[in-house]
Formats: sequence, structure tokens, C-alpha cells
Amino acid sequence: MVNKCYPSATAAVGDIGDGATIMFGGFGFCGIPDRLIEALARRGVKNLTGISNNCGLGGRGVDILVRNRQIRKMVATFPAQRERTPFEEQYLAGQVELELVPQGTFAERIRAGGAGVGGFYTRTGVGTPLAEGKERRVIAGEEYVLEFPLRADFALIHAYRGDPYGNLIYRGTARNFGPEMATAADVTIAEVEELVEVGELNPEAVITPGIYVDRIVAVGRAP
Amino acid sequence: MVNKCYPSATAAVGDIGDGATIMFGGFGFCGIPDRLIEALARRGVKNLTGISNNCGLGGRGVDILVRNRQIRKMVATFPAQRERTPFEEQYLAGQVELELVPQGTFAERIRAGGAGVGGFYTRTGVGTPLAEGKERRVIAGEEYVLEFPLRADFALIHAYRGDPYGNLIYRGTARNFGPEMATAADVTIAEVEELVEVGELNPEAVITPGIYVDRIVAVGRAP
Amino acid sequence: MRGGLTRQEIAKRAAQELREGMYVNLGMGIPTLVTRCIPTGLTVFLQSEHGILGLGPPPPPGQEDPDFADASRMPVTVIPGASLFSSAESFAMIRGRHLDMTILGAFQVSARGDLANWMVPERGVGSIGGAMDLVYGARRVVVTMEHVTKDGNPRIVERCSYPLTGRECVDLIVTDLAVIEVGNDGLVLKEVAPGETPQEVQAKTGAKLALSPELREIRV
Amino acid sequence: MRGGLTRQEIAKRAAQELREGMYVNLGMGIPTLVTRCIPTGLTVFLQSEHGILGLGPPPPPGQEDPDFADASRMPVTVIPGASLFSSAESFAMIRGRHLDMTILGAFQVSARGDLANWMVPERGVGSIGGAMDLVYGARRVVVTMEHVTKDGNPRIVERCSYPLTGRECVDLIVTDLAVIEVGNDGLVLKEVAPGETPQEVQAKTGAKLALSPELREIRV
Repeated sequence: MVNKCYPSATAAVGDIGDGATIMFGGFGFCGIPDRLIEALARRGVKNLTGISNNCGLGGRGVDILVRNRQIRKMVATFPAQRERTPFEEQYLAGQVELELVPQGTFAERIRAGGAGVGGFYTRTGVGTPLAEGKERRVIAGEEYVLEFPLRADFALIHAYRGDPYGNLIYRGTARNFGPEMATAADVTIAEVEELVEVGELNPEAVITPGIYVDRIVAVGRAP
Repeated sequence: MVNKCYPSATAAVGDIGDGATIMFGGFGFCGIPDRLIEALARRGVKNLTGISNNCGLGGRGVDILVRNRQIRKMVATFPAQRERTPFEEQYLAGQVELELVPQGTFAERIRAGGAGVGGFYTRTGVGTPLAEGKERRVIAGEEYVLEFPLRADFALIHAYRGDPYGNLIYRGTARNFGPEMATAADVTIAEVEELVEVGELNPEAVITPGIYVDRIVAVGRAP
Repeated sequence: MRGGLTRQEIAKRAAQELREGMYVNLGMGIPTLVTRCIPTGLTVFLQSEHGILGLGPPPPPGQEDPDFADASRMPVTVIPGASLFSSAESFAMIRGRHLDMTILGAFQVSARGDLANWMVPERGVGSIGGAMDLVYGARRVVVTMEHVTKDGNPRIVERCSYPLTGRECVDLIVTDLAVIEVGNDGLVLKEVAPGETPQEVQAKTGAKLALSPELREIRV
Repeated sequence: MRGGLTRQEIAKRAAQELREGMYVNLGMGIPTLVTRCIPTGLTVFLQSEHGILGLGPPPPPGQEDPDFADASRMPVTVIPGASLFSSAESFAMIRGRHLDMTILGAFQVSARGDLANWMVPERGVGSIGGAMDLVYGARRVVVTMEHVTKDGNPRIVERCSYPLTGRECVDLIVTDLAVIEVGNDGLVLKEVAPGETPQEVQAKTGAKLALSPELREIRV
């Protein structure tokens, strides 16, 4: 009987070590794997490279790890918020590194990492500082830049419902980067609000097939 | 009020002209846009370039157009069936052209065509006759070939249910190439077994968002 | 007191660019105000880059759902006929040129339509989000912004001094003072705000404006 | 009468490569027979490249559903816990190296593990399907085939004369006569069919076979 369930968030992140590269799902406050991140904060591992749309804010998400000084580098699309964040302060003080990526390129690079695509050409970024140093190519009269895949040692994502095979569905805009991040890490860990029996999820509506998920932990619905 | 519904398959394909490039959904006998293809056969347009997993068999799908001598060229992954088909005969007689593509590359090229990807590197085909003449590149120690997107003037697809906004869901393995083909044509025409009211499809389970669908025609369930 | 359109009025004027059945992405800032300016009876599908096609109005107080938020983290609803998808699918939609229009905020726009809207160099760190994808992905790029900076410097300039979001990508600029089209031969002044003259607008603009033969007052 | 394993027995031997929880794609021909050979109690997820993860057994007669068919156009079911997706998503799964194993048919396999399974040159047209993706995508490639052609020529050869599906991609070959591993230094004979000797197998093989220290009889 295949069962990918872990008893707790702490157990699920129990082998993440110093220096790991980790994808974190979430956009704004939607779809953040809060319980897994809290467990990672308790674990206290250091020198992490985070791959996440933003760099945390308001004491949630990656912000916890940033404040804890566990982050060495972020790959992100939206690091600066209206309000100044701990990440911004550490970045301006030269204490953390940042690789800034346009959001579509960020999502597509993660997909490429999970889909065996070695690299792809995109128009996004052409003519901007973010294309500097990147290989260019004119295809059918339009200018493109070459982008390479993103992969991680671990992906931490949040889903709505999941089953012991690792099948997942999401809710609303909490889906965001979860489905593609799940495909692009050596080990994908999903926290779910509700664990259901195998066979309860409609096969036509499963968003993340279980093949992509290594560990699943039920965390309940946030209050 | 946005309403993409057409009264008949004949009306829906009414502006497809000679020489058009057309994507046809379907894998084996699953998900073939039968009614749209029949309407296209009645229209009698010629010199079509078809993009389809196979080249038709058993008097269904592209087979109808091949027998009708409407096809000039096919881009396909599975043109030869166990039994000899009209396409194979025309091909061996030099009457139709064939661009043979590995199935994953075929699907990914269609996705690229719909997603603004100018080209991508894949391992598939490396070291085989299908990589001949293609640009190669070593990325992270592995050999890749460069593939370019596929697009079409029209995509003809079959879905299970659709609404007047063009949102679609599929059923079982009839989904196959439909979702990506819908994104990669100038005009996407979907036949659906059942037309439902706007709002009846679960937004979380919509597979093809309406933005990709230009015309929708209810054809009922095949007997 | 400063003249020209209010932010709400800029949004209202931008909303006049919408047409029946359009698929549109609205950026942060003034563009989010466009949501409330869509003419009654017009069906427009709003896309949100983190996975919604068919963004609806904000929920009634007390009915906010933390799983449904827009790119500015404000609670939203979805309309009947909406669809939800992942960010990668959303950007495939954007980058594949399926959106009819995007309405974005800006720091600067150049005479040839270059856009700078993601980083104030003095701050030392900027957020791109989806803007770089939208400017090449949407078929039409409309920019809404104040015509000049708080210090009174033009935001419409010969050449952007801020880091670019995209090159030659802007089609139309709507400000508190004017509506300006980015044509093949440069900027064309199409409309001026009530009480403003073309001369006054030109004086507050860092690039040469040609006058449209149909030059008129902005009506909102 | 010809000796060696039946097609069903080849499938049964190939099925011994399956492990608990594996994700596996089965090609056409002998590999489809593997479906019926999965040891009781073992959970294996079968992937079908046109969009199923969790392929189930054929439906009872009369309960066929035309929307549920396998790659050979035969009616199928899905197991509880299955998922359905598009071909592009399916091949992203395959090409992204998420499958533990693929079991494929073949015309020829070379000493270094090259595979030819898509085109008989004399026919003038071949069908690739998903094989070229599977050979580079699956973590382990197992080939099942008859050891020799109908004319008695070896299918395991020094160099394939048929067009390749993939280069250096095969890990294990299961035939009616033998189980052969493709090692770094060439082919290693691991098992021989009941009644066969290593010498007889070598005589029917077009490439040099090293003998495994654990050489044994195939048990099915």
C-alpha cells in the first residue's frame, strides 16, 4: 500500500539540511506552506537558497526564514514590497543575494525544470537590464533571450486536498506556483488542509498527479 | 453578452479555405472532432496541412480528408498503423508530405506555439535520424536538440462540455492534444457533447479557459 | 490646487479603451481602479496573473476568502464562467499573446514607447512581477500614470532614465493631463484634460508631442 | 517446435522488474501483457502517454467507454487514485524523468544499448509515438522482444541497422531466450530460458555476451 503521508510538518522536513535549495509555493498570502516553513524555521538550517515569487512579508512565508537569517540567496520576482521588509534590509546590507526574474520567466523556468526542457527562448526581458549577459536569438524576426530551467532539492507547497498517493487539488489563487514547483524538485513536500481517501478526488480534476509528490502532511485549515 | 456558440459544425468551419494549416485533436479514436472534420470534408477545401497525432484510420478523423484528397501535408507522430491506411498509400506514392515528430516533441511544440516560447531544447530524438539537421547544444553535460513551435490557422478539437464563453472540460483520454492545440491556433473551434450555461462549469476544474476558444458548437454525444 | 484628472478619472478614461469580450490584465495602482469603471453591460474578462480569468468584484465585507486575492493581496471574487489555473499556465496565456490588453502603471514612458515601471534606482531593489511578460504578451499596452513626478519632472521622456520593463511596447498613455498615443513616428497628443491646453501639456512632457488632427478634450 | 518463453512469459519476467510504488509506462506489443502480470499486492502506477496515471484493467464486456482507451485503442479503466491530463502534461512528466521505468518492444538493440523500435526501413514509413521521449525520459528502460527475427536473425546486434529510437538508452533486455543487462562494458547475460544454454543464446545473439557471475535460469 503506497502511503506518502507524514505524521507532522516537522517530520516531513526532517532531512532538509544546510545549504539546500528550496522552492516555496505562494503568491502574496495565498498558498503559502506556512506549517512547513515554520517547521523549517524550528529546524534552524542555514545557508538556504530560496526560490519563491516574493521574499516574504508580514511575518509569513519566507519572511520567517529571512528574519531567522536562514536564507543565503533568493530567486524571486517580487522581492520589494511597498513596506520595507527584512529581506530588503538584508539585501541592501549585502547579507543576502538576489536573483531577480520576471514572473512568467520564473514560472516557465520552473516548468522547464520539471519537464526536461534544457532551455527555452522567450521575448520577456528583451531590451531590459535583466537580459544583460543572456544569449539572444532572433526567431521569425523577433528577438528572444535564452533562459535555463530552475530546479531545487526540495519543493514546499500548500494544497487544499490531497490523498495518500500524493494527488493534489488547490483552491482559488492559492494554486499559483504549487503545481509546477511540485514537478521541479528532487523531493516535493505538500501540506494539505484536508487529507482524503484514495479515490475521493475526481481524476479529471486532479491538478497535481501523485507522481510529483513525495511527502504529504495534513495541517488543517488556517484559522 | 459574449456568446461564442455557432449553430452548426458547417457554420463553424465556414471560413476555412484552401491551403489552411489545421490542428486536429484526437489520439486513436479518442477525442476526434468528428463533426467538424465531416463539415470540412463537405466543404471540400484542398491543400490542407494537418497537424495531428495520427493521420486517420478506419474512416474516422483525418482519414476522411485523406481519402478526399484534401490533405497536402501532415505533421504527425503516428502515421503508420498496423493496417495500411490511405495516408500511407498516398505517402508512399509521393502524393502527400509528412513531417514526422516524436510525440512529446509534438505536444511540446504545440504548447510552445501557444505560450510564446520561441524555441526549446529537448533530449528527445538525440542520436536518431529525427535529429538530423537540427541544432544541437550540450547543456549541463547532456545533449539536446533545438525545436521550434508549431502553430496553425485553425484548431479543431473535441471536448465533453463547454459554455458560451468557450470554457471547456474533457473526458478521459479524449483530452489528449485538445488543451494545447486550443492555445496554438489563430482560430480555435471546439465541438462539445454538451453545451452548458455560463457558470455551470466548476472554475477549479475548467481545463481550457474560454480565452483560447473562438467558436463552440454543440454536437451531442456520439451514438 | 493641482488640475487635471483624479486617479479615479484616469482609470475611467482608461476603461474607455475596453471593448466587448476583451481579455484584459490590470496592473497595480491606478489600473486596479479600472475594475470599478467598466461600463454597465460590457462583458470584459479580467485576468489576474496568479491564476484567474474572470476576476469579479470585491466580496461583501465579512465574506472575504483568504484563498481568493488579487495581485495586490486584496480579497476578490470570480464571475460565473471564470476559470482558475496555475501561474505557469497564466503566463503561458500572457506570453502567448492571448490577452487583448493590459493596463499598467508606470514611472516613465519614452517617446518610442519604452516602459519603466519596476524599479526606482535610488531604492536599490525592485519588483518586476509580471510586468515584463505583460508588455510583450498583451496585444495592446495602455499605461496610466500621473503626468509628472511629485517634484514636477516629466514622466514622459525622450529616453527612460529608470531601468526598462520593455522596449517599444507602450501603445497608449493616459495621464491626469492627457491621452497620448505612441505612434510609429513618436508621440501623438490625442486628448487633453479639461482646462489644459496642448501647450501646457507639452511643457510638462519631456518628449515632442505631435497634435492629433482629432485632438479633443478628455471626457470621463 | 520453438523453445524459450512465450510472449506471456516474457511479460511475466519483465514484470519481476516492478517494485512497490513505481510509476511505469508500458509500450505496445508484449509490454501491454505486463499489465496482467503484476504480482498481487504490489501497487504499481501505470502511465499512459495520452493522459492517464493509474491505468486499470480492461472493463467488463459491455461496459467499455469510448473516452477511455489505451495507446493501442483498447478499452481501459482507471484505478481509484488515478489522474487524467493532457498529452503535453503527460510528456512533461515523461521527459522530466519522473517515470521509474518504461517497458518497450523493439526491433533491435545494440551492444551499447541503442534501441531501434519505430521503423522497418522496407515499409518506408514508421510511427514514433512516444518511444523517443520514453527512452530518454524514463529512469530505467526495459526492452521485451523475441530474441531473433522470423528469419532467425539476431535482434541483439553490434550496431542497429534500423533507424534508432534512442542512443545508449536500454538498461535491460528480456527475450524468449534470455535476460541481458546492458552494462558499461557491454552486454551481460544474466539469465537463460529453461532448456537453453549460454552458448546457444550467444549463437543467436549478434553481439558479444559476458556471463554474469550470478547467471541463472529464468524463473517465471
